[in-house]
Amino acid sequence: MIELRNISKTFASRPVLQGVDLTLVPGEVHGLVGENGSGKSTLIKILSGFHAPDDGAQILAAGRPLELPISPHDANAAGMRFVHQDLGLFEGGSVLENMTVGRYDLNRFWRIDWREERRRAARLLGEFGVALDLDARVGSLSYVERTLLVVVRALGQEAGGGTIVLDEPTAPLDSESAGRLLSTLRRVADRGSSVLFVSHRLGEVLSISDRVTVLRDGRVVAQDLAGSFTEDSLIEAMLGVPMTEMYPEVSTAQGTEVVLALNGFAGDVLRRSVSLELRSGEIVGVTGLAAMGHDDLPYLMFGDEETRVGALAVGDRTIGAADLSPQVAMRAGLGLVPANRLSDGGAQAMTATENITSVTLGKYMRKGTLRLRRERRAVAGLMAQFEIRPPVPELPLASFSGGNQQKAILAKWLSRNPYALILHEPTQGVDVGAKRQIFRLIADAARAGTAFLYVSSEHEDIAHLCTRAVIFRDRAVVRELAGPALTYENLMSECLRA
Amino acid sequence: MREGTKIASTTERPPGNPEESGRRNRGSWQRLKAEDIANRYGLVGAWIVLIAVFGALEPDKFLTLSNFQDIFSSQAVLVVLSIGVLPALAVGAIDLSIAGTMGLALVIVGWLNVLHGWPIALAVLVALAAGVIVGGINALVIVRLGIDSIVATLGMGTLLAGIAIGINNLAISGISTSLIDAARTNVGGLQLVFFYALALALVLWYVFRYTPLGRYLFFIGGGGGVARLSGIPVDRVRAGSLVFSGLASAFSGVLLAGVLGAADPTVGPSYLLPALAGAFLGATAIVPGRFNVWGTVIAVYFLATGITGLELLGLSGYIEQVFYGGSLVLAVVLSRLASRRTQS
Amino acid sequence: MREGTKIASTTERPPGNPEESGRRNRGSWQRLKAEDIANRYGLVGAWIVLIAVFGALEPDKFLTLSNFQDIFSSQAVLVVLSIGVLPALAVGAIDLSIAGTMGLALVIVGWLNVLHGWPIALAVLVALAAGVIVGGINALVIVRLGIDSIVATLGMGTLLAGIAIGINNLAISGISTSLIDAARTNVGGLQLVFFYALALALVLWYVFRYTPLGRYLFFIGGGGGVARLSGIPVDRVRAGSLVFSGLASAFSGVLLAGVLGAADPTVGPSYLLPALAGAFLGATAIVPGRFNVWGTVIAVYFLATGITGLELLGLSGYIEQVFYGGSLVLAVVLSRLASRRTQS
Amino acid sequence: GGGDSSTTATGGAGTSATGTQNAALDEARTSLDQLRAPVQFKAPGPAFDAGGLTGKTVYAIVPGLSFPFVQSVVQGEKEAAEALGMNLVAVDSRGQVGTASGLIDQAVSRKAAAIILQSVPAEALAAPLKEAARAGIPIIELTARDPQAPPASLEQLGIKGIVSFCYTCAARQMASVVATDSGGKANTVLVGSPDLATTGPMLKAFTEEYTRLCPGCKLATKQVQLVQWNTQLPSLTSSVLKSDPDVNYMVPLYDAMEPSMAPSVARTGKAGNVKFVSYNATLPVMQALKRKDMVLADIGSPLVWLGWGAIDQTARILSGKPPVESENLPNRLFDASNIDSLDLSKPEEAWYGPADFRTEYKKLWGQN
Ligand SMILES: Nc1ncnc2c1ncn2[C@@H]1O[C@H](COP(=O)(O)OP(=O)(O)OP(=O)(O)O)[C@@H](O)[C@H]1O
Ligand SMILES: Nc1ncnc2c1ncn2[C@@H]1O[C@H](COP(=O)(O)OP(=O)(O)OP(=O)(O)O)[C@@H](O)[C@H]1O
Ligand SMILES: [Mg+2]
Ligand SMILES: [Mg+2]
Repeated sequence: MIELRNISKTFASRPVLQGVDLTLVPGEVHGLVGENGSGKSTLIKILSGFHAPDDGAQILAAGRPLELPISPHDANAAGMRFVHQDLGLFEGGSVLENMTVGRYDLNRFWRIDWREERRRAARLLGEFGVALDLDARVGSLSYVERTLLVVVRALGQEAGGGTIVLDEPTAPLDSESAGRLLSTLRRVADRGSSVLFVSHRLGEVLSISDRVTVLRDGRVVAQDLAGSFTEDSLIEAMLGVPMTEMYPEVSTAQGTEVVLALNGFAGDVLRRSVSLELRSGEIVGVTGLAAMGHDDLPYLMFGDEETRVGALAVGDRTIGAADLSPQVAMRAGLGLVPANRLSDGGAQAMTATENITSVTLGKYMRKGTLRLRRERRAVAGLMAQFEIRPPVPELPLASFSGGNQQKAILAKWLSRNPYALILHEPTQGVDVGAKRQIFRLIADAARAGTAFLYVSSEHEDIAHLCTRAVIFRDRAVVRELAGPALTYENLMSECLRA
Repeated sequence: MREGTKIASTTERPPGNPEESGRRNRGSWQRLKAEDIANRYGLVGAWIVLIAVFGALEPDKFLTLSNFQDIFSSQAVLVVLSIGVLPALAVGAIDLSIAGTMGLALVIVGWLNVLHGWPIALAVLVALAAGVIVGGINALVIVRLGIDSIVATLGMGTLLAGIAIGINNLAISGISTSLIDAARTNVGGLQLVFFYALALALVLWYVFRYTPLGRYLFFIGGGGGVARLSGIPVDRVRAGSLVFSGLASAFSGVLLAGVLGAADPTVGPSYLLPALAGAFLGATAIVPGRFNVWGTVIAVYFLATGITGLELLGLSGYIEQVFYGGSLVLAVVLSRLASRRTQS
Repeated sequence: MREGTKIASTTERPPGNPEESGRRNRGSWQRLKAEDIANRYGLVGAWIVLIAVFGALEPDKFLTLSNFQDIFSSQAVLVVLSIGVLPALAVGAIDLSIAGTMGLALVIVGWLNVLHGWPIALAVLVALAAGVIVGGINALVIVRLGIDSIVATLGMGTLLAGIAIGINNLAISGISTSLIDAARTNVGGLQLVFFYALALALVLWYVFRYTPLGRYLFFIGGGGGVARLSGIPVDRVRAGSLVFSGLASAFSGVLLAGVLGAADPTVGPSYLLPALAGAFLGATAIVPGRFNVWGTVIAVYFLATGITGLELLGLSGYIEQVFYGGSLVLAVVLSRLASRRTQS
Repeated sequence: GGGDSSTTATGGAGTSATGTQNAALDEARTSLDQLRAPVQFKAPGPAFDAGGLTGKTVYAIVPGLSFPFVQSVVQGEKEAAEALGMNLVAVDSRGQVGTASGLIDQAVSRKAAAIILQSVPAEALAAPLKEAARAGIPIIELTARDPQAPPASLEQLGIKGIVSFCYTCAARQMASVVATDSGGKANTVLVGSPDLATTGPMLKAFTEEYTRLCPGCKLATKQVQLVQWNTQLPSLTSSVLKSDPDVNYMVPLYDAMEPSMAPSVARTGKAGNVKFVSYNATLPVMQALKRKDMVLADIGSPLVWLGWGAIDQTARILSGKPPVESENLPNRLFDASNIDSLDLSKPEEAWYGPADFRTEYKKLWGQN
């Protein structure tokens, strides 16, 4: 049993956690929810020893207080395993090396028994139904595959009776994989471990958790059995106010002008070519199960993955697939919000301002010179409009919470007014309030004429937000749903159909 | 708004570490400012302290206009070399061939102008072209082939040092007086070469701070796919910064030819470590955490001031090396400690 | 290392990533195997070619056992220095103070043993302790204070070079014969020092490959918070690797004292670039993309073989430098091209 | 310590030059006159039969084959070795002790007949040299100290003979140049390199002679390491001139320092007040002398001749004859009085005059 008592954390002089109490009981799945920036990841990083809590905090393992900050060794000894929001994988290493880090069977001479490690890793992956080559370089895996790898690693290292802490493990997963992960977690808890689980998908939190803790502005505002919450009451606890309609009214009155067209688009990763047309103001969903090809499409279209055949038309310009590059695509009026926020979406060490204006620098130029004051003012405006907190343009991106980073990246692209914007998992790790706001921003931009290609495995969102959706299976488009046929259930069944 | 990339501290200290990233926020603007000042101007402060100490010890000789004029003039070539490599460092390419390129340019000028009687302008052009070619080869190897910059430019630097000696193994004197005048003419007590360094510094500062290119450099240096996916022509900018580094190094070699009025093929390599020391120490000041122009300029002059002070005290020899190395370490340590103090 | 979190802001990125700036390329690992052989053994192949060429040109002198025995013995100290810095490089700390530490240890041995009449064992211990202290200071500055390793160790190296000369500015001979014998005694045509280098290489190889510590080094070098989030005691391992680097450098200085039977304070600095060249070139072979022991050993001997061959052909002087630099660049370029060929 | 630097106002301040003082100066002037004249060959020792050396291999370990002064020495060694039917292998230590050590080991395993070690002081290579000595290979040390019979400390390292220019002589000669030229009003900065073995004795010799000839003159001594000549000498020079604006002589012990110092003198606006006196007679400084560009005098020694001397000593030792203490290698003073008669585009051996050392050495070896 792990008990957290009076955990506070102040970054510089800003309180991020204030007197949080939380007890993790064996056999129980504990859901932790809260708005973006409410302190969930920080709490978890304190538990793993990455951050030191402020004075006065206490963390007990099996009744004994641990020395703070917790050393990796103590965390390990207390049976705690972590799946962090930023995963923590060594990209230059192989799957096997990453699987085994932190816990080795040593024979004499302090030597790792690699044969045994390999056997065990293969067994684990098999056990959890995750197909990964043990010698593949982690850098070559998709984000989903990486997430699975980390989850399996943590589960495999948990011997039973310990504690598993997962920070948004399901965020990149499609609902099928997420469901399987959840049922695995349930089983892990049932055999006597405790599970702390963070997610912004409130439905899944309620369905799997025994108890739920809600954080708001670093304080525990609600803590109770899962059964005593409904999604709406959770949301109200998180936001402090009741939530109105989640999804905006999507205008069905699209323009007639085709602003984005794919013609016979294909590449190594697609089994069959894709053709698709988007009219101005349209929001078209693209979905599929993990690694079915839909998650490559954004990068193919943006010229970031090799494409062999086909053409892409944006606005009035047609570009041969072979000529595509991010520059060419952008010049034609296309934008891309990539799924990997940490490394592809923004530069963590650079300021919010620098990130947000990185694709619109032309706007702030006069006579070949950047007007820095004008730029700062514009960014301050955008940060207010997108409710990016804290609204300090000079902060490096790294010091914003995940959800706020995501909003900043959306601001970066939407402020460019593209003909068409590809969004890849744009609400990944975004809290309900922010999500609703992002949907609203998307809908507004659509009304103003921007076309969206909404690539995501969140079927619920696609069903509500999009006017049409194409479904990928086995690396090819298998189906298009539109109008009344575009429902969550249809999307799911199309994705799952063999 | 800041110029610059996060330099190596990324690996040194993981992102998301309290001290590194999340220092500032709404509630602590005062703190931000105090910390910022300690952080940004720590090196300037150290410089002032150094001047004060030597000034107290040797007021008549040290605290004179001409002493500072002399320091400014004599380090100008090193300043050019140090700031010339900043764009390459910013995109994450550590160019160790700068000193070799400088030596090569120096020898080319002497060899063509004196031994082959070429007009000085032509000799200078060829030397600069050689710098561009070296930078181009570096770019090819590092950007196109994706080879680690340290090993590639370490090899290139050695190769160039060999070639410089191969071209002419003897110091050549008698370089055209027009080049000498262009470098050494005295303007307000300072040699022209100082103004070239200043001009280059201004241009680079402008580029870093006020142009998209400056931003791009640091986006690229940050790593990951951001730069590429933001439509920044990553390869071209990286290649360009390496070519620029070659050109600037060759330019410093040409200036050195003018300053010395002679071309010695063994001169180059001794400039490598001082130039890097300037660039890396500079990255702890003015825009801490990023390679930046004024930090570099100050770092070079800070180190030179110390050496000059010691010399005026009659201390030369190994003590200079001890001071040089020691003050390099101390300067970075103190500026880090200062910024910590204000933080807590 | 294409996408991914900011693994090593390019500055500290381990060399030799096949797809440095590249585009996404799913499933490239399948090609790993074909690519592997060209990639891993490219440098070995280049070495063999080099031997074949010189062997054809100078069969009588070059292709002799004693020639290779000479090469192996004479480069052993450099091998120790080169592989000693690998753990530090692996965790992303570029230690430029190794040559300074080596020189300091050398001078300490000579000074204490000869000029102060200390027993050689004690002198050696003090020298090794000095190495540990230097490494410890580096660790404090780099790990605890989070200062960029390049600037910190650049300063430290210069400081140490100055101190070495300050201790004693001229060569000291008369070092105890027991140290000389321990280094130079001939076993099967090879000096003992070669076997020490071999032993250190074996130990390091074992640690890199078969122990958790070896994994940790590369996880930490991978950058970001990865290692910390995986529960690796990052700071301790980084500090340890820097201390080890200091110790190994001091050890190489002690060995050099034995090999030379003398202590010359100016020896150190000339070893810096060759040692780094060995480590970085080595990282393109055997386990391409990672600093590794056998790659480094081969790299050092590859470069030495070329130099010896040129000398036997009567070509020395600047041509050696040209060869050294040129072959460094060529070796990495060719191994990269070879691995590309097999890839496409 | 290597950072030694000192400023001395040598004794006798205020008193007018005494008679003995004037006599000493006159004597110095006379010997400088001789030093300006073309050099003469003076047999280093008795003639001997050098007939049995054919086919032997001599290893010459040199500090940088790319450098012209090394090339000239090697050229002399090659010519002389060839005259004796020997084989000369020149290998490059690049001035690095570690490399030199490997090369000595290589010479031993290749069974060289003798090793000529140039410019690296033997003390720094004790172990490999002893091993060579144990293998019966004589070692001849070149240009690391004044000519002399190897002292006991070197003998025990297997050094059988020393061949060198007389560095302290050159230092004394430089001191007399300054003393006589200044008329008792010299204010001199002497610059050495702490890591070069010849610096210590030269500084001492210069100081002694300077003090003797010019008791009222000022002297300051500075040291800069070889590797830092390019980067440190410029600022050192200007600091020195700022510390003491009345400095009127600069004496870098090695004239390769001069090109890094002269620009700083000019920058400080002292070009008319400061004169350089130096040693080595390398081309750039000789050209500056000819241009009358701040250089007052440069003393030089013939390098090809040194190579022949090295082989003479080697041949004596290999033939079982006693080594000579000195090969009697000459110095010559170059200044305004004789520089104009030199053709600097000719090889440097021609600068020293018509002395035919080649024929003379061959005579000594019994080859007429
Ligand atoms: N993404 C995932 N993360 C974690 N565990 C997973 C994941 N996918 C599958 N698993 C686990 O792998 C095991 C085998 O998965 P399989 O695809 O066979 O599921 P299944 O046959 O439907 O069983 P279940 O009843 O658990 O859903 C199950 O224990 C499942 O929980
Ligand atoms: N290293 C840091 N330095 C300074 N501030 C930080 C740091 N890490 C996080 N913060 C701030 O602490 C607050 C809480 O962040 P945290 O990552 O815990 O949020 P979260 O609840 O996990 O949000 P999300 O749902 O978006 O992941 C945020 O406002 C964030 O900006
Ligand atoms: Mg979080
Ligand atoms: Mg999140």
